Amino acid sequence: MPSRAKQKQAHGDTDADQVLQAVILSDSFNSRFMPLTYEKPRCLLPVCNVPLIEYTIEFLAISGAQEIFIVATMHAEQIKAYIESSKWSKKNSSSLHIEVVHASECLSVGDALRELDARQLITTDFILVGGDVVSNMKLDKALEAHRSRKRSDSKYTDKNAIMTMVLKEGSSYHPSRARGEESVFVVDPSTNECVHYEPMEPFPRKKRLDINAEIFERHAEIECRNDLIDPLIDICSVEVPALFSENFDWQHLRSDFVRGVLTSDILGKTIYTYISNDSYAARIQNSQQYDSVSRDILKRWTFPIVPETNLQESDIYQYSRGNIYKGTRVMLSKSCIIEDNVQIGSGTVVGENSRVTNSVIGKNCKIGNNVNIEGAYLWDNVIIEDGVAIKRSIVANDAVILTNTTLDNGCIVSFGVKIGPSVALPKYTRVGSQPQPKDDYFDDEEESDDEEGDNAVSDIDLGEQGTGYIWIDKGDNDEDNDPRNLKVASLAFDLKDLSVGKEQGDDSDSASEIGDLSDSDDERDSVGDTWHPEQSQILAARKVEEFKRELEQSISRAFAEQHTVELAALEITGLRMSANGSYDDVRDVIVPAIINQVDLSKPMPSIRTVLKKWGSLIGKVTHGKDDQVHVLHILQVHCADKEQLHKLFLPALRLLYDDDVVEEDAIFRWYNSDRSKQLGPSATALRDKATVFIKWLQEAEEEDSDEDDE
Amino acid sequence: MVLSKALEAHVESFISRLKRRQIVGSYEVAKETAIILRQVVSTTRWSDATVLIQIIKDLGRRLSAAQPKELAVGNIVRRVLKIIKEVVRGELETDDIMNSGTSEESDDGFSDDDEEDNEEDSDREFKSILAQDTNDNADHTNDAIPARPKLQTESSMFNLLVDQHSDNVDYSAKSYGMKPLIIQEINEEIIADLETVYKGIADQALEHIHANEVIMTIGYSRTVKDFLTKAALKRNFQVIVAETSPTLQGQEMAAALAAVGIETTVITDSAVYAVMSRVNKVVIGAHAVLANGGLVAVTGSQMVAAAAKHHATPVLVCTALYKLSPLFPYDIDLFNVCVTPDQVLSFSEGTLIDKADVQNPYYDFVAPEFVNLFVHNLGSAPPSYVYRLINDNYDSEDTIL
Amino acid sequence: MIHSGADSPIFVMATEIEKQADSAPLDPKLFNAVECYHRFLQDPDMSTPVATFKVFTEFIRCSQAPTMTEFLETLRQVGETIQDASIYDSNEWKSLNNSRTRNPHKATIATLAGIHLFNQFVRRNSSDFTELEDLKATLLNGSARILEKAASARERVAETGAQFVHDNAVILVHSYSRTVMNVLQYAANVQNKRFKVYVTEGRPTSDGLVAVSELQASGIPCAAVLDSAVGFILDKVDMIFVGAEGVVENGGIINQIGTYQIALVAKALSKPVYAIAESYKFVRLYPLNQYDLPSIVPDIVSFSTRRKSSSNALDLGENHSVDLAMSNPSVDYTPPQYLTLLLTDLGVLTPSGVSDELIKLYL
Amino acid sequence: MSTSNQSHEMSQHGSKASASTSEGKRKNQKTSRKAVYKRYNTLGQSSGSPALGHPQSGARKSLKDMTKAERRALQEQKVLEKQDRKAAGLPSSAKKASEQEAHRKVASPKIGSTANTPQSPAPDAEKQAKKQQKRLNEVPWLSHLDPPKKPNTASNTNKDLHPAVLALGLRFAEHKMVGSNARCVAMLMTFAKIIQDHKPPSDASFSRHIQKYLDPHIAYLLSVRPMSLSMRECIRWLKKEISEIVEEDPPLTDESARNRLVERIEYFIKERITVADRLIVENGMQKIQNGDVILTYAKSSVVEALLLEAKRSGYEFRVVVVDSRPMFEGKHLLRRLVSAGIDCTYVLLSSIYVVLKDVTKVILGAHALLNNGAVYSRIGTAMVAMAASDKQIPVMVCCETYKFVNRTQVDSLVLNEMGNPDELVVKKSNDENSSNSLTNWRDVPNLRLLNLHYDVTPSKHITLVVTEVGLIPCTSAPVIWREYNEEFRKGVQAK
Repeated sequence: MPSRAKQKQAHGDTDADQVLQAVILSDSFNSRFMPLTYEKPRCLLPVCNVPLIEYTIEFLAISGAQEIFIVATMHAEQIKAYIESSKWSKKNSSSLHIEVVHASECLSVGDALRELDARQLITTDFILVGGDVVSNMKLDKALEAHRSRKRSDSKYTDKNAIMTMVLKEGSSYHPSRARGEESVFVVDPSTNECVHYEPMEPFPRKKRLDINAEIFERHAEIECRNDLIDPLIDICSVEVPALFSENFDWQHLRSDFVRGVLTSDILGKTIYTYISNDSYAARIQNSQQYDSVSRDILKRWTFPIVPETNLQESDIYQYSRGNIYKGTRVMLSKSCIIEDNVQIGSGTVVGENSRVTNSVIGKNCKIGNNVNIEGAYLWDNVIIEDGVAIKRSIVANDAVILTNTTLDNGCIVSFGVKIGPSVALPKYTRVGSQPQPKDDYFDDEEESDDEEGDNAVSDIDLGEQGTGYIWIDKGDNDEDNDPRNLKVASLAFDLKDLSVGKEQGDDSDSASEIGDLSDSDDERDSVGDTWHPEQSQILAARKVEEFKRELEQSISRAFAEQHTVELAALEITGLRMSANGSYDDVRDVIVPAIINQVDLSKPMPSIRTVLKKWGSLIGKVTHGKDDQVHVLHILQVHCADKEQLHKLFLPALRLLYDDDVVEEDAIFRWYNSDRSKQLGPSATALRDKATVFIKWLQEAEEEDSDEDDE
Repeated sequence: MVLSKALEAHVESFISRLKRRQIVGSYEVAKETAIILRQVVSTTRWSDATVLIQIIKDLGRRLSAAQPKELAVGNIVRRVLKIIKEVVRGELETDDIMNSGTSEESDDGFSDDDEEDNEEDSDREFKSILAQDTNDNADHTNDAIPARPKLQTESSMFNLLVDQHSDNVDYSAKSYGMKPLIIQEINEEIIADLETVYKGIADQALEHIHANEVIMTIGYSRTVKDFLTKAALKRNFQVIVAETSPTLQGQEMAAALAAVGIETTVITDSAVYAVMSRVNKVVIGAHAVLANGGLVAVTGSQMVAAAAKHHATPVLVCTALYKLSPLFPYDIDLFNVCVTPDQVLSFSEGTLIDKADVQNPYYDFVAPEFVNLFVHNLGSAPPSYVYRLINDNYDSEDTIL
Repeated sequence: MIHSGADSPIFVMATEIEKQADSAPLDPKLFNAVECYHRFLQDPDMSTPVATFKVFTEFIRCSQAPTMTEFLETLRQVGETIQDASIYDSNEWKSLNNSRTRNPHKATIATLAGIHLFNQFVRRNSSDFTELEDLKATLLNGSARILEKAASARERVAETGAQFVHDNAVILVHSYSRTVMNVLQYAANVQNKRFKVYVTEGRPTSDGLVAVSELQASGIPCAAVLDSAVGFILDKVDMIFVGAEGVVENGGIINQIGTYQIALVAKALSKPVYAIAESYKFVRLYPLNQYDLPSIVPDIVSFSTRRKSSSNALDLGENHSVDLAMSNPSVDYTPPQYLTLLLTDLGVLTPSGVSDELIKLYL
Repeated sequence: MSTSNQSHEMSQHGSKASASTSEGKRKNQKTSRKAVYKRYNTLGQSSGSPALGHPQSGARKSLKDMTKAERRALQEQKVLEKQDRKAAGLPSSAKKASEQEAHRKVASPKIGSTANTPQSPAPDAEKQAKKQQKRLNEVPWLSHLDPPKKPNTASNTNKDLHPAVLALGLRFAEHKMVGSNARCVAMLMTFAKIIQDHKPPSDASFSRHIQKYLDPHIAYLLSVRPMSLSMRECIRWLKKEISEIVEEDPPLTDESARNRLVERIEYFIKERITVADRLIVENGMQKIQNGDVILTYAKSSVVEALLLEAKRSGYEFRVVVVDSRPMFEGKHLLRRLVSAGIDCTYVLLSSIYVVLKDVTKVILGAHALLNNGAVYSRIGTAMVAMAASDKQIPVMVCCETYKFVNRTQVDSLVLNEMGNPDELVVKKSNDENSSNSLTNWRDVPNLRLLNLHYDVTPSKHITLVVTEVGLIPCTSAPVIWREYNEEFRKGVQAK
């Protein structure tokens, strides 16, 4: 099979026996493009007047994909409708079969993949991409590399390889990198195996990269690369979705899945990279990338995927000097100036003395006289009246900008919004056509309370004829809780504006960070050298802390979602491994946590039920007497410090004993241990309470010891 | 769509490959176009020539729209149109219709699988055709030009005076014998021509290269390679190849030439002027030749040609007839295509490429005054005569598809 | 304007026919070719060869010639008279001062072209007819068809020519030429391309100024330059459009005085020169040099040392410029090597292509 | 036997040893002398500089400090040596010694490695190797040019050279230091240093000895990389200066002579290069206007300065940087211009005609201006100039007057410099575009790679030359060369 697959990839043509499958995750699972994505899924937002997903599909088609599943969550119906109307489904001839998978309840990539697994759609190795990839890459080499690992004959056979991440060589501060989501890949150059993955938000600036020491044992040399553009193109083996279902808490492809796989030694899977340096690949995750990728397309880096290739059969663009692309029936006034890197959709009219540079203008737009458009993206049917100035902003379909209005850097104006006349929108204003939903359906619990800093702008005047509502950008549902990371990622962001409403501490260091943010590409080494033994003490301490925190979260989640003990245990082990924390730490966390589950209104029954279920969990993390003693100490302390828990102590002790979580002599040792006596009055009180139980135990013991004697 | 499903599929794949530039090089393109068109003739149902012509024109428009810079597509389409018209005017002797006809029937049978089979099975019948006229192939092609009557369609001027409406012969006349005849013509006139192109040009090599010459060339052109190789059989001479950055096709070329035992020297593009003083002929290939005798060729050709002109060194252009296009260089940029600048300045130069504007045009336009001679597969001609060749090959009505 | 140019001939034809219907059939001797010729030329959009053609048709219609030979003979006479007329005009218009509206009838060559064409037309057909009437008949409807084609010619030229006008082009136009105007207006209004135009003044008639006003009227940014400023301006120019009175055998053109030197400068600065002409302006001439033109050679080539000219050399008044114009040629000849391409209604031709057409036409 | 009795008379006056002498090293001195001879012959051919009679200097310096016994030993040695050199190559001991040399003398590890490469065991063997190579894949019609040089650090000629020169030589050889200005300045500075450090032997006065002393250094520089014409001009000037010192009457004291020389050199650098560049920039500025589109090729320090200055003084213009393989010098220029906020376009030479369309001016640098008005400059310059002049675009060449040389050349092949042909081969293995077609070209019998460094642009392609003395037509180069050089010398003396 693999050999045939090989030929097949070589010729890029299609034989029936093994179809190449691809999965497009149409949804971004974040709110970067709000309010635009509130009405239109990101993958349908036009990039250079072509819906984003067209690029992705084209890319997959070039790479010879035959079966594409689009996992749609938000606006699934829109996506479905689009695909059905698009050339891909029309083409009776096309060897490409596209199916839209409607998965409305997914909240993350993880969910989507679990969904996929549930439906059992994936039958072979498949390409996993976001719905926002722009690339002219031909994946056959990467695919071949991936498959050859499965093959026994090839040089680098590795049966455990489950994924190949396709990465593009760039440089640390390359415009096409996702600002605020850069990440460092630690790669073994000889095999391209990825041995470590580290996300690198610029804020708070990571000064250090912790690499598990044993990696150095396993690999002769490793490279830490902070110069890679990660277009999130992954070649995955069949088992990947399954893995997601096993680890139900994995949300993100990189920060959870990749990290999880790389750090867990129980999974024993490996992940590889394929680093391309000739072809183009980038994805549009945020407005800043929207800008840079659009520019790359206009500047022809994505060739042959450029406007005059007319991905959509409907439009016909003419390329001319200075990267100017004109659609049909474009009416340019005699006096207007069209400068470099401009695309103008068909039927658009540009008035006298207007100036357009580095911009994309959609179909059937009306642009009045003396308008200045610079680095802006106007979508279809936009009306710009006379004397308007727009700088590096996005204006969505059917929006109307009335006379003498100015949009400063980074504004986003949503569908059908009307602005002006004669107002000036400040930087990074976002105007939606609907009011911003009070609790954004993206927000989960730990979302964006620290955002108040930038809500200052919320009373912006849209002009007396203005319609639409100011949106203030909420953070993401992912845990980068430093909003500056979002700001960095926004269109036309310049670092000077960074110190918006943040507490001084951050400002001071952000200043320094700006310094080295703007300096050029010698980041790699500073990330590269990682081993600071002298610091490792503090380091360890801090790590334990956060490990415990994570543990609490996961436990509480387990309680909330009624996981089985096994799952919870697995999860805990996972965490423990990743943070290589000790069991003691684990117990420190879970014992109290479990006790807290008891509702104190009717303590007796509830504690019974709770411990019935979760006692065993404690069991799983206690091996040997000492641990048991330790458990008891924890229990004692915990029950001691809240007096309504006092009465829980004995039952708990009892139940634990019944469940054989703790054995007699552990209890004895606890009882006799002087530690148990010195834990403060209330604790000792509890100990005394236990005396009865101890007595009983001892008697019981003697009895059966007697029996033994006989 | 009038096309049969299978054919439609074939067309679609061809178009998308054109768009993705997975198929480049005018030869491949021309050949596939010809094959597709032949299939159109054979598989689609058309009652009379007008219909057929319309179908072909529409298809031609689609194909050339897919990759407007590949002029070969349009050229082949025009050739086919011309052939059809000629056939209709009954200006072609109708011999061995039967066998080719039958061979076509079989072709119809196959035509619904993808182009590999098609190519080879068409190949098969070229073989048969070549078999049946191997000996007269050369002169058949040679007298092909005079054989073809011209005066009929060229100029509306002429029609002013002659009383018969020669330009609107009613093609709508029901004509049944036509199909096999047309197909046969396409096979002989176009596809067979394509087969013999390189040979036809290479055969003239000795007429243009004398002993101990120093010849400069640029880029990789199979035509030129064969031309020089053929000459190398009889005469020994040196070749200097400009490496043709950024694609470095020149280096490929050099390797190929050296492999067949020609003394080859690779120079940087920048050294062309410096070395030109040693060169006594420049031989280059072309991507397309325009009606005014100018040509679209690999980037750097203009530079070489100009340097040659300054050293009064003759410039030969080896080009097959199917590269002749009736279009004119309305705008120099029109036929150029800018490919990804990656080869010029690596994408990883992030901060740099963001600010500077990097260009990487793939072709170059060489004005006719820089060319001394075109060597094509049926002979050779000065640039001023190119328009004539074009009139011979295409019907002036079809210039705009 | 294009449209009026397009259908006017047919329209005129119609009127003519009516006129003939009521007026009594004329004797060929009485038929005033010259008068008729001028009448047709009243229409500003009428191009000279077409006019000539019309005259002929006119004549045929009312010819009383009994025999074939006589008929042909009279035809020839008519031809000559017209030619004389045109030559006479071309001398005489110069003597009229410039304040008067431009006189489009300087076109000796064009007339010549028309006459040639018609004679050729007759020759082709005359052979295969014995009956005079049949011949007349064929000639009439034949020429009707020719006139139609001729009418549409200018439009097709416009289309061909407009292809060469690309966005942001800067074009130099020499003086006034209807065909060139059509091309520019077509490019600007139909294809809405954006370009700028320089127009040479075109001494002595200053037709260029007319051209400027017409272009500005149709919203094309343009400016007039002195004929003597061509060298100065040409660096900024992308391409040069010139009309043609006649296109000669070798692909060279005969056009308003000044074309030649513009072409020379353009060659020196390697700028393309496009000659725009309808195919019926092709004429079987082969001038060797400037002094080999059928139009009479003005006395400028012979140096006069008349005291008079030197005496009142100071008062350069009206009449001075007039007799300056008088003593100067109205057209010059531009050899083919200075022309990049010819844009005609037959499509785009290289100069060498022209002779092809002519050969096909006249052999 | 001239050398031997020479060694006699010179050794009468034993002056302080420069370096510790050992048996091995004394052997080396012979070979060194031989080497120097060779060098001089080649030098003699390539540039007409009169260089005979100097080789002894190598010996002289090295033989200064010898006792009679040693001298006797030495003579026997010599006899032996002559024989076995006739027989074959060099005594291995010499070689070993030479390697020690290499390691001890030169810090950089890279050099160590080159020293160990079989290529350069000793001049003779090296020459053999070269011959071999030539026959295989040198371009026959360029056989008159000496093939790309390898820094021959191992050959023991170096031992008595000033370390500064060695360091400089290496920088030249590895193209660490390029651009004629940079090289000239560097060279002069080094010489200045040498002159400062030089202590003449007690018998000779400084001014008489210094020239002899300098020659082997010059020879060495020549041996690592052919000198640019401008450098030769400088050297010619320097020699003239030195000879003047000698003629000085009453004779100068060593100290004053030394100082005077050093001053002169500094003055030369200042007047002819640094100040000159500033003037050139000023003059060039006259010709830059708003809205210009200026095309430049490769990288010239003066042009760069000019453009940056123009930007600084607020002109609005675009720059088209044309570049070429294998050096990609233009990339550096581009980087600087872009970071200065100049709007730039970057293309390769092959597509120059495409960008030329909207260019208004072409500004180029030069390595030398020949007396026939031709410009000797980075390869490709001729092409650019030609293309521009074809399109009637003015071509300006920025060139300091010290680069005006008394030499004429009508084609680019008579005098030129061959670069390392392997630079043409693309190293990147992981991209598939034909790059590998040449990787092992040396194995292909008929295949040759040619990597020239310079070409000659005929004066017809050049509109004007911008010099510190103003804007001149390049045809008046000889005038400048004659007049200005004179005047400058006067200026110096006046000072």
